Parts: sequence; C-alpha cells; structure tokens
Amino acid sequence: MTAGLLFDLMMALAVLGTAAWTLAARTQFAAVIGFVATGLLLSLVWVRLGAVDVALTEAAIGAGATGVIILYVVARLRGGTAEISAATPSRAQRALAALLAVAVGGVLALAVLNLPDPAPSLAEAALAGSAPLGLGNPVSAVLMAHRGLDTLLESVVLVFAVLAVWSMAADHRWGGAPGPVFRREESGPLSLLARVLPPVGIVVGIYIAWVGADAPGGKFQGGTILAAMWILPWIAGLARPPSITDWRLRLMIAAGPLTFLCVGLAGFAVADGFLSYPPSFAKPLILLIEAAMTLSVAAALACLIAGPPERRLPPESMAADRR
Amino acid sequence: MSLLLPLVPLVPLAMCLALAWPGARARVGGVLWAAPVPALLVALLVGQVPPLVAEAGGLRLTLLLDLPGALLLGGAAVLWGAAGLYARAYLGHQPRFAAWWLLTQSGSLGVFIAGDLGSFYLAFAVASLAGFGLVVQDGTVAAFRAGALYLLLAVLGEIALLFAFALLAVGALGDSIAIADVVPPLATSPGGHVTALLLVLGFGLKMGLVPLHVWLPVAHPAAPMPASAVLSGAIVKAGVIGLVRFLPEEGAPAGWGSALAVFGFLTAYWGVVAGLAQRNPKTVLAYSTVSQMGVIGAVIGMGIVLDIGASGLHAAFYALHHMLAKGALFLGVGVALATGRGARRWVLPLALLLALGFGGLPPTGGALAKAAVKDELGADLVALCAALSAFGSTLLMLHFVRRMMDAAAEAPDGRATPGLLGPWLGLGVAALVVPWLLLPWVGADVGKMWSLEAVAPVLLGAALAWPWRRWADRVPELPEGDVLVLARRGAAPREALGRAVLRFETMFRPWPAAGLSLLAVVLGLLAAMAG
Amino acid sequence: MSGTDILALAACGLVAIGLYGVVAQAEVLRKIIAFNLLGAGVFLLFGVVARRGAAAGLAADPVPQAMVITGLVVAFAATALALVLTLRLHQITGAATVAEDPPSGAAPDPASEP
Amino acid sequence: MTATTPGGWLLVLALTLPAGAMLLGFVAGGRHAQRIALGALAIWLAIALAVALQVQASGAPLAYVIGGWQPPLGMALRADGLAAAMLLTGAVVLLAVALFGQGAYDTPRGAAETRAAYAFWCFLPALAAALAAAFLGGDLFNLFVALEMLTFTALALACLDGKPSQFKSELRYLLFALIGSVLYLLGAGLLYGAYGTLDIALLAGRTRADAPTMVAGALMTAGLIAKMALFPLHFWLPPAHAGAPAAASALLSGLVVKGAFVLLLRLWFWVLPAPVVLGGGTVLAALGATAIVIGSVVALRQERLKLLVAYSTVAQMGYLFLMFPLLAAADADAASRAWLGGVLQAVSHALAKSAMFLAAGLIAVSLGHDRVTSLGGAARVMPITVIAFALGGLSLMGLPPSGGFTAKWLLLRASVETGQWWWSLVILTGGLLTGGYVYRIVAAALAPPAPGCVARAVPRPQELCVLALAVASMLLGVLPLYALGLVRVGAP
Repeated sequence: MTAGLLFDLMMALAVLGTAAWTLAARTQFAAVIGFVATGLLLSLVWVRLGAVDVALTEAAIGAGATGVIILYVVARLRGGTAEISAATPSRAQRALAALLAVAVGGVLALAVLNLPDPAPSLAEAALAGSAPLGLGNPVSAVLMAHRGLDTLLESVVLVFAVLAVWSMAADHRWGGAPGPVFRREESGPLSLLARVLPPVGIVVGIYIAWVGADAPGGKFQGGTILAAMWILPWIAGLARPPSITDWRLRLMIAAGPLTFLCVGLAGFAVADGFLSYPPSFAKPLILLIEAAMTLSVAAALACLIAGPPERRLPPESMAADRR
Repeated sequence: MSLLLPLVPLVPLAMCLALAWPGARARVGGVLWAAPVPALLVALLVGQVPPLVAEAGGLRLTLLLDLPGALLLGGAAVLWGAAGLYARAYLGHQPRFAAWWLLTQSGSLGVFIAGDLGSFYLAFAVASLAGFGLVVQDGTVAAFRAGALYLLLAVLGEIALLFAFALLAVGALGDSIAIADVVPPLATSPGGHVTALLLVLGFGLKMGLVPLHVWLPVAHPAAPMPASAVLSGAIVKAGVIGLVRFLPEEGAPAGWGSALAVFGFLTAYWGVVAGLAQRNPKTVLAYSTVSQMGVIGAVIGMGIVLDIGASGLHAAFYALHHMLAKGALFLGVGVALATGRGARRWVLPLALLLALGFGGLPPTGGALAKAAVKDELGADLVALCAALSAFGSTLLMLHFVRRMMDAAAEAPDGRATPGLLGPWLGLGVAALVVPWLLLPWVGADVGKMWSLEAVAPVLLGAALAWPWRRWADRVPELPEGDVLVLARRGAAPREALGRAVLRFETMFRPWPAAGLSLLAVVLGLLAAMAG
Repeated sequence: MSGTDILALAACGLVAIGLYGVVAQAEVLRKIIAFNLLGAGVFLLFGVVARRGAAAGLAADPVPQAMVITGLVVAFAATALALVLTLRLHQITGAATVAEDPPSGAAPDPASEP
Repeated sequence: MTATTPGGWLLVLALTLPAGAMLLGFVAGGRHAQRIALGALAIWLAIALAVALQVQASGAPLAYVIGGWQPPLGMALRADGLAAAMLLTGAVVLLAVALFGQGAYDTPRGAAETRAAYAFWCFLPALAAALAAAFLGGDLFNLFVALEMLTFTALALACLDGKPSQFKSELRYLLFALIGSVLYLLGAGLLYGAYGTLDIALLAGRTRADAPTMVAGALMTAGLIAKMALFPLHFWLPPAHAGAPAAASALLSGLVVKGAFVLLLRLWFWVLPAPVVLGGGTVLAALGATAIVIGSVVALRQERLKLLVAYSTVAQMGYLFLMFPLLAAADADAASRAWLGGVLQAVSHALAKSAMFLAAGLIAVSLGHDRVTSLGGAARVMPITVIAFALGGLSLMGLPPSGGFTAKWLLLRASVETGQWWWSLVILTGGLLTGGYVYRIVAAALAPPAPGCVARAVPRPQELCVLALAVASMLLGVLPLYALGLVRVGAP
C-alpha cells in the first residue's frame, strides 16, 4: 500500500467518522461543529482529487458559510425536548432507516465501482475551449462560457433565495433591515475583529475573485469572504445594514445576474448569439461579469445569512430610504 | 339537404346560448316550443336526407337519419314541442329552466341522428347530464335528493358507455369511428361480451331496466310536469336508440339477445308490481315507463334471438307510441290537478283511452304498437309473456287513472288554461292517430290487433282493475325506487371501507414513514429495472 | 483498488449517512445538517467522477468541477431558506420538528385568505 | 450534433424575458413590480404561442445552441411538442392567475410596498423563468438548477399569506423536495461518470442497461416523483397546497408539479435504455394507480374544500404515470396514443385544477369558510365560480367534451390495445370516485343556503379569470386535434 493510498484511506475514514459523529452528537451545537469539521476535511479531499477550485468553494461556502448560518440558528432555537422525543422515530423505524440507507449506499457503491474505464472526459475539450477566451483556468471557462447558462440561472436562484427569505418576514417588519438587532459592542474580541479584519478581508476577497480567471479562485469564493467582511461589523453592531426596500441593496443583489443577462443578450448583436463573446473582448467581458457577480454574491450571501428583517428602522432613516 | 341535420341539435343549443343575452331572454322563452321544429321537419323528410359526413382533422363526424331514427326523432320533436308550450303555461317564464330545457333537448334530439361514436357519446352525455337541471327545477330538498341520485347514475352510465366505446373503437377495423364500422366486428371480437355488457349497462340505465331503474321513480315525481313528460317520453329513448344502434341483430355477441329479452320481461313485470303499490300518480307513471321500456328491451332482445332485421324499426315504432302517450298522460296529470273535481269530465275520457291503449285496446295507437312487435313477441312462451305484460300494463294504467282522479279530487277546483289544455289534447290525439298515419312505414299486420290473444289481456286487466281498487289501499306503499333501500343498507360497509383507506393513507403522512418510503421506492425501482 | 475508488466509497458512505440522518432524526435542524452531509456526499461523487476523467494534463475534468461549484451555491441557498423557515416556525409556534400536529395535521384556515 | 434551428432565439427569449422581468421587478419593487410582471407575462404568452406555432409549422423541434458551444461541452435549449405544449399551458395559467391576483395583491398608486404583493409579483415571472428552464432545458444538470428554481418559487408562493400553520407544512415540503433534488443530482453525477455528457440528445440511444445507468435512473426517478407527490411520497402536498393562498395553490397544483413531470419524461423516454423502461414502468404505473384510488377516496372524505381539491391533485397526478408501461409496449400506435393521453392529461389537469383552486379560494372568501357540508347558497351568489368549478371537475372526471376526457380516452384505448386492460379499470374507478367528490361539492353548492348564511359577492373579473381557465380545459377537448398534432412533434 502506497503512502498516497494510505492517506486517501485515512481521509475517507476521517470524513465518515466525523459525519457519523455529527449525527450522533448529543447537542445541536456539537452537531454543527461536527458538520464544519466534516466540511473542512472534505476540502482536503477535494485538493486530493485535484480540484482546488472546488476545495476553496467547499471551505468557503460548504463548510464556512453554511456552518455559520446553522450555528446562528442553533443559538436561537430553544426548548422543545418533549416535542422532539415525541417526534423521534421508533427504534424499529430507525433500524429500518439504517438498513435502507445502507442498501442505497451499497447499490450506489456498486454503480460507482462499475463506471467505465477509461472514464469519459471533457477535459481535453474544455482545455481547448478555454484558450480562445483567454482564460487560464478551464473551470472558470466552463462556468462562464460553456456552461454559462448554469451560472446565470444559479445567480438568479440566489436572488430567488434572497427574495424568498425576505418574504418570510412578518408583515409589519417589511421595510426593515435584514436580520435581528445586534447590540453595539465598543470593546471585546468581536468588536476588535470587526474593526481589524474587514480591510484585510476585503483585499483578500477581491484578490481571490480576480485571480479566478487564471488560477483557482473566483467570484463565489471571493464573494463569500466579502460577505463575511460585511456581516462582521453588523454583528458587532458597528454598522447598520441597509433596509431591504433600499433599491441600492436590491440592485447590488441583482447586478450580477442582470449584467450577465445583458452581456448574454448583447451576444445576439456583437457575437454568435446568446451568451457568446466576441473573441477579442471575451476576457474583459468575462471579467466585467465576474466583478458584478462577486458583488452580488457577497450581497446575496450576506442577506441570506442575516435572514428576514426582524426590526424596523427608526422613522427618520425610513424616510431617508424611501424613494 | 343533409345540411339540415346539424340544425336538429344546433337550433336548441343556439337558443340556449341566446338566453345569456338579457335582451333575448323573454323572446326565447316565448318560443320554447319552436326549438324542435327543425327536428320534426328533418324526421318528415326521412329517405331524402343523405348522411352528413364532416371531416375534421383525423376525426370523421357522421350525422345520419334512418327509419328508426326518424320515428324516434319525429316523436321526440312533437313531444318536446308540446311540452315546451305546456311549460310556458305551467311554469311561466323561467330563464334557468329554459336553459336546462334547451340543453337537454339538444342532446336528446341529437342522439337520434348521431352516426359515430363521438357525436353519439356527446349527445347522449349532454342529454343525460343536463337532465339534472330539469329534475331539480323545483328547488326543494326532495328535488335535490332526486337530482343527486339522477346525476350519480347518469355519470355511472356515462362511464360504462365510455369504456364500451373505447373497446368498440379498438376493435374496429381501421380508424373509423362511425357506428356502422365499429359495431359489426363486435360479434366476433374477443372483448365482445365485455363490450356488450357495458353497452347494456349504459343504455339499460337510461332506459330503466331492472335493477338500474331506480332513478326513474325517484326523479319523475320530483320534476315539474313538463320535465317529467320529456324525461319519461324522450330522454329514456336515448337508451332505446342506443340498443338499436349498438346491438343490431347481426352484431350482438351470442347469448346477449336472450339475456336482454329475459331482463326486459323481468323489468316489465317488476314495473307493474312495484307501480301497483304506489299512491302518487306520477310515480305510477314512472313505473309504467319502466315496465314499457322492459317490453322494448324484450323486443330488441328477441329481435336478436330470432334474427329479425326490422326489429329496430319495430322497437322504434313501439317507443314512438310510448313517447306520445306517456307524454300526454304526464301533461294530463297537470291538467287534472289544475281542474280539480272537474277532471272527471275533462281529463278522464282521454286518460282512460290512452291508458287502455298501453294494454293494446284496439283501435288505439297502442294496439298498433303491440301489433308491430308481434314478429318478435308473437310466438310460444314469449307470446304468453307478452300477453301477461299487456295484462299487467292495463291493470297498472287503470290504477294510475284512479290515483290521478283521487289526487284531482283533493285539488282545489279550477279551470285549466288553454296553454295547458292545448298541448295535452294535441299530444293525446297524436298518440291515438299518429301510429295509424305511420303504419305504411312499418308495415304491421293490422288484423292481428283484433285477435283474441291481443284483446283478452286488456279485458282481463280491466276486469281485475275494479277489485284492485279495494285492495290497493291495503297494500303497503313501496318506497320510490324500491331496491334503492338495499343500496342504503350498503352505506355502512362503504363507510367502513372509506375509513380504512383513510387510515391506510394516514400511515404515510408522518415524516419517517415518508422518508422510508422514498428509500424503498429507490430500491424497488432499481429491482424492477434490473429484473 | 485506487485512491479514487476509496474516496468514491467514502462518497457513498456519506450519502448513506446523510440519508439515514434526514429520515431518522427528529429535529429540523439536524435534518438540515444531515441534508448537507448528503449533499456533500453527492458533490464528492462528482469529484470522483472529475478525478477519473483527468486528461490532457488537467488533474481533473473541469466540467463536473464547475457543476459542483454551481451545486454548492444552490445548496447553500436552499439551506439558508430551510433555516429561515425553521427559525420562523420556532419563533411563531415554538416547534422544533416537522411532526404533524395532533390529531389530524395542520388544518389550514382558509377563512384568513387575503 | 445539435444545430440552432430557425426561430431558436425564441427559446432564449422565453427563458430570459421572465428572468429579466423578475430581476427588474426585484429592484424596482412596489407598483413597478406588478406592472413589470403583468407586461412580461403577457409577452411571455405571445412567445409561448410563437414557439408552439413554429414547432407545429416546422413539424420538428426547435433548438438553440447557447453561445455556439456544441454539446457535450456546451449546452442547448430545445423545444419539442411536449415542451411547447407545456410552455403554452404555463403561460396561459400564469397570465390568468396574474390577472386574478390583481384583486388580492394590488398596490395602488402611492401606497407603500407590502410584503405579500412584492413577493407575489416577483415570483410570478420567477415561476415563468423556472418553468421555461425546466421545459426547454436540454442538459440534465441545467435541469437540476431549474428544479431548484421551481422549488424555491413554490415555497415562497405558498408562504405568501405568512400564516403560522403554513410554515410547518412548507418546511416539510422544502426538506422533502430538497432531498428529491439531491437524489436527482446524484443520479446525474453517475450518468456523467458513465457517459461523459449530460446532454439529453447525446445520451439518447447511447445508454446501456448497466449498473450505473440503472442506479442513476432509480435515484433520479425517486427524486422526481418525490417532487410530484406520487403516492406514497405525497404526504407533503395536501397541507402545502391547501394552506397556500388560492392564487398560489393554483400555480403549485397546476404548474409546479408538472415541471418535474416533464423531466421524468425526458429521463425515461430519452435517456434510459428500453429494457430499463420496460421493467420500471410497471412499478410507476402501479404507484400511480394506487395514487388514483387512494387519493380519490381520501378526497371524497375531506371536510374542507381546499384539502379536497389538493387530494384530488394527488389522485390526478397518478394518471400521469399510467402512460409509462403503455409507452414501453411494442405497439407503436398504442404508444403514440399513450403519449398524447399522458401529455394531454398534464395540460388539462393544469388548466382544470388551477381553475378549481381559484374557484375554491373565491368560495372560501365569499362564505368565510370552506366546509364542504355548508357550501349551500354558493351557486346563487357566484354562479360563474361554481360553473367554473364544475367544468374543471368534468375535466378531471374525464367526461366529454373536456380535455380530460380526450386524455383519459386515449390512455384507456392504449391500455386495452396493449393488452394491459387492468389500467383501464383504474381509470374508470378513478373517474367514478372523481365524479363522487366533484359531485359532492357541486351538489352542496347548488343546495339552498343555510339559514343565517351570509355570503358576499366576489369581484366579477376574478370570477371571469377562473371561468376562462375552466373553459380552456374544456376547449382542449373540443379542439384536441391541433393540440395532438403539436404534442406529437419530437415524441419518443
């Protein structure tokens, strides 16, 4: 057994172990910790699989942002033990669930191990396809050009999600700022973090988004970091998030997909049709979209993490927000 | 000329649509009687109207008029016209009633000229379903209950027919859905028996063959007088034309002729027995209709057994007389109730004549009708059965006349308006005379109606009617719809079954059960795909 | 058995664990966590597929990678939505599970239709 | 090799127009969102009509290769008869619901933006975009994104009222739907691993009946039928659809579940190899048959009108699955009929059910309750609404001349022709039971009002929207031939 194989085996066992522990964890808090740990281990696995772009995304969104948002809800759920024990499936049901889940996993394993060898691959085509666009990172090329429609729809989905989250608000909270009210912390570690981290984080975030064209990184990873840098001062009570009826916030969220859509439709006029780029302007156009998307991803993620408005703005700021 | 055919259903339909226009409402209500005029015209032109075949995309619609269809169409047109006039006087102007009336009429007339599965089904369904509106016209609780039963059974019948037609269309050679193309292969096709059963169920429901007759005695008393007249006279005939068209003597699978005959006679007797135990004159009439439709069923059945080519024509002729006479009797009940004790003078003579006509008293139209079906019902045991039914009919109809006079005696005295009298008299006279006029079309042996075996049941029935007068009041009144009582007894098990299904469904509602089902579905599908 | 195969089995294991969790755990929050584990397993499977398709000097097929990136973002949005709903449910009714309300389930109250 | 066909740009427009409208409405908000949505949906209907006409005229599917990048690396949008018919149905229903929704979600000039109205007018074009993506998508992964768009939209629409009781049923829906999506995605991953593409046209005819394909098929199918609420995975639908506001219920029951249906058809009759379809089809149809019977019986026993209509959806979705074993049969004529019947059932159910849900909503508003036993008097106050409900009911029962009749008739014929007559018994039993519960409602509504019952009139324009949908489901039966010719284009 080679060292690489041994490492893979250990990684696999570690991932499965933490995942199982996550399910078995006594408290919800522990379960979240288990989940985040699983996510971080998975990012390592992704590196091992040669997918650094995904590893970054997994760490930023899969483990980081998801972990934060779950933790944030855990902190606000209280009680309900009687209800939970009443709703817990019986021992027989759990045994059956385990049996069936293992069976599904088993047939899945059977299928995966029976995948054809050599595996079909689009790597060559993608590499060839990314050259004319001037992008050094084929993953970015696939995301922005070959499967651009996926990315476009996905950025629209983010807007759907933000709108859906907002629409869960109580009627009389409409027009408020996203999320609950945080007390202003003048001192303490959070306050310090909220003052020190953002300048650095914003630079890092923009950098990661920028290099995405040629190296691992990109709008989602960068956008997540930017979102975190935006949220930090909110939580510390140092900054006030804008009202959800503020058109600037809304434009920020919709700018990415709108830009993508406009560039895509412009393709009818200046290139070979929808979502095609004129060869000489391909890279600048893609960078333009990426920039808008980074902004939108950051704003959307921040709003998703904050949740629906739970407070109304004071009247004078309401008046300022009204158009 | 063939372009007249679509007018038959379309004129009533167009008048129905015109009712939506407030300005036209009163005018349409005033000429309700005119809606069936094109139908009458077309029926009189029989033989000169070629079939109309309209090709629309891949579907070929056929409208045609043959002799049996013309008889029924003409009779129904006269009845609808007379009842339409009567309704105007009886109910006044009621747009909603007029709408249901015209819609039902459109289907009821259309069914006699439909030549393909599609248009036949459409017309049949319109006639059946729109009839609901006529039944519930009075808006009473009883009317709604009757309407409920009517609708339920109508839908049941539709479903049976739908399935039968599907089988017919599949069994047919080629893509044609013309009745003439789909029916002949029935005798030999593998699903023939199922198809025949479904056809008999669907049409039998409409005609009221026992035990599918329950809606008739419930719906008729609840509906207003002119509606009862057309329900009993015209709408049940949709079942007759159905049997004539879809179970012709050469197309029915073996055994179905005798089965139909047996059920026909059973129905004929059941109608008499159950009717004799009724108090309400309209219910008695309804049972009489059941009984008469039984006879027609027997005629069609024996026609198949004896392979008589003209049995459809004979059955249609018999049905034509029933349409006119039964319509007249229903309208007569209304006249009698309006005149009170004066009915003895005004209504009794004609009612008696029509009533005895059902037994076959010569020289009424009824006697001619009986003579026309002698080919089918004239031999051996069947002749005896037919005689027995004629005897029963006489008894039942005299029972009806007596119940009607009883009811009239309790009603306040008055004078029937010409609007009531005219249509009634006209229809009654038509019932006596029209069969004579149409005799050359059918070619019945007139001499037979004077024979002893034709007259004896009438005399016997009339003789026994007097003693029955005494006995009738001691017989416990049978609930309307008789065997329906049994169905109500089935409610408890039905309820239990429903609750069991609900419990079963509830088992899958909790989250863990649904999740487990999802995993099981994955594995089950996989197993099915692999093996 | 190669390293990729081992990771493939790990992906299947994650799927099984996630499936068990979403079915058998009572609290909504744990269901959501389990859903994310299930999703992680699915994405890992895409990773395995990508790795198997390594060619032309690339360490992995970029197309499945792009799909995973898209999928991760969508899954995050879904998780956020589910969590907000959980929180709102908890705030209004105090419930922490999606068990049916006794006795016959959430009877809607159409009287309060807009 | 897919090539962009003439008129292919219409497909791009069908997808981008509502998406763009949603984004603009999202930014502009308030009254503007309402205007943008109404305008966009009207244009969308015109586009859908143009797509249908183009498909009908050319007799071949439309296609658009996005960015000029050929599959497998790139992606294509395609519109065959199925897609065109569903797109048109979606456009008709959405526009009708939008006009209906003007009553409840109107933002008058100068009034402040409200939560429900804003969400409603943003999510209408959002649903249009999601449906366009689901119907036109030619790539299995892209369709996954479309599925998620549908899920999010459905969730938000169902929560429009902000009723506490709704949150729980919606959470159940969301979790279950998400699990369904993930299973679908899992299958898609396996297919990519096996064939190196997720383009439906490329996969067609290329798949093998091996372990990865079958496991992928089973996982994806299970995921999709969870979203279609096929028995026994239906538990989430009745409370979610019954509890939503009327306009939302109409969209959820009429359209959203049909998105997954189209994907299921694509998966089974384009992607999966014939032996797999033959084996699995019977299981699907058996589940569908169970859904028909159980859903109808349970609907028959409901005390609340909207729950009754929702259970009716569970039953009616069952009919869609009867086509699977019939299509797999060797008889080409019967298979063609089954295809038409199944698609027509989806279309006519979309029209009829949306009409019935809107009607149920109006009745609930007018009477202040929706208890089935005390609907008396409804027919007097709002005859149009009750007629619309009854017309929709006729279509569900399969009585002529409705679209439902043509659909069920075709399925019936196909089942007899292929010798699988037992399905026809299910169709008939279902029709009978459907007649039972529709009859219960109509009879109750026709009955005289109970003493003390105060029913208020409902706005005539709303009633007319409902009637228009019901009449459309009827017209489908009167003019089936044009519809049938369209649906045949590009059929498997």
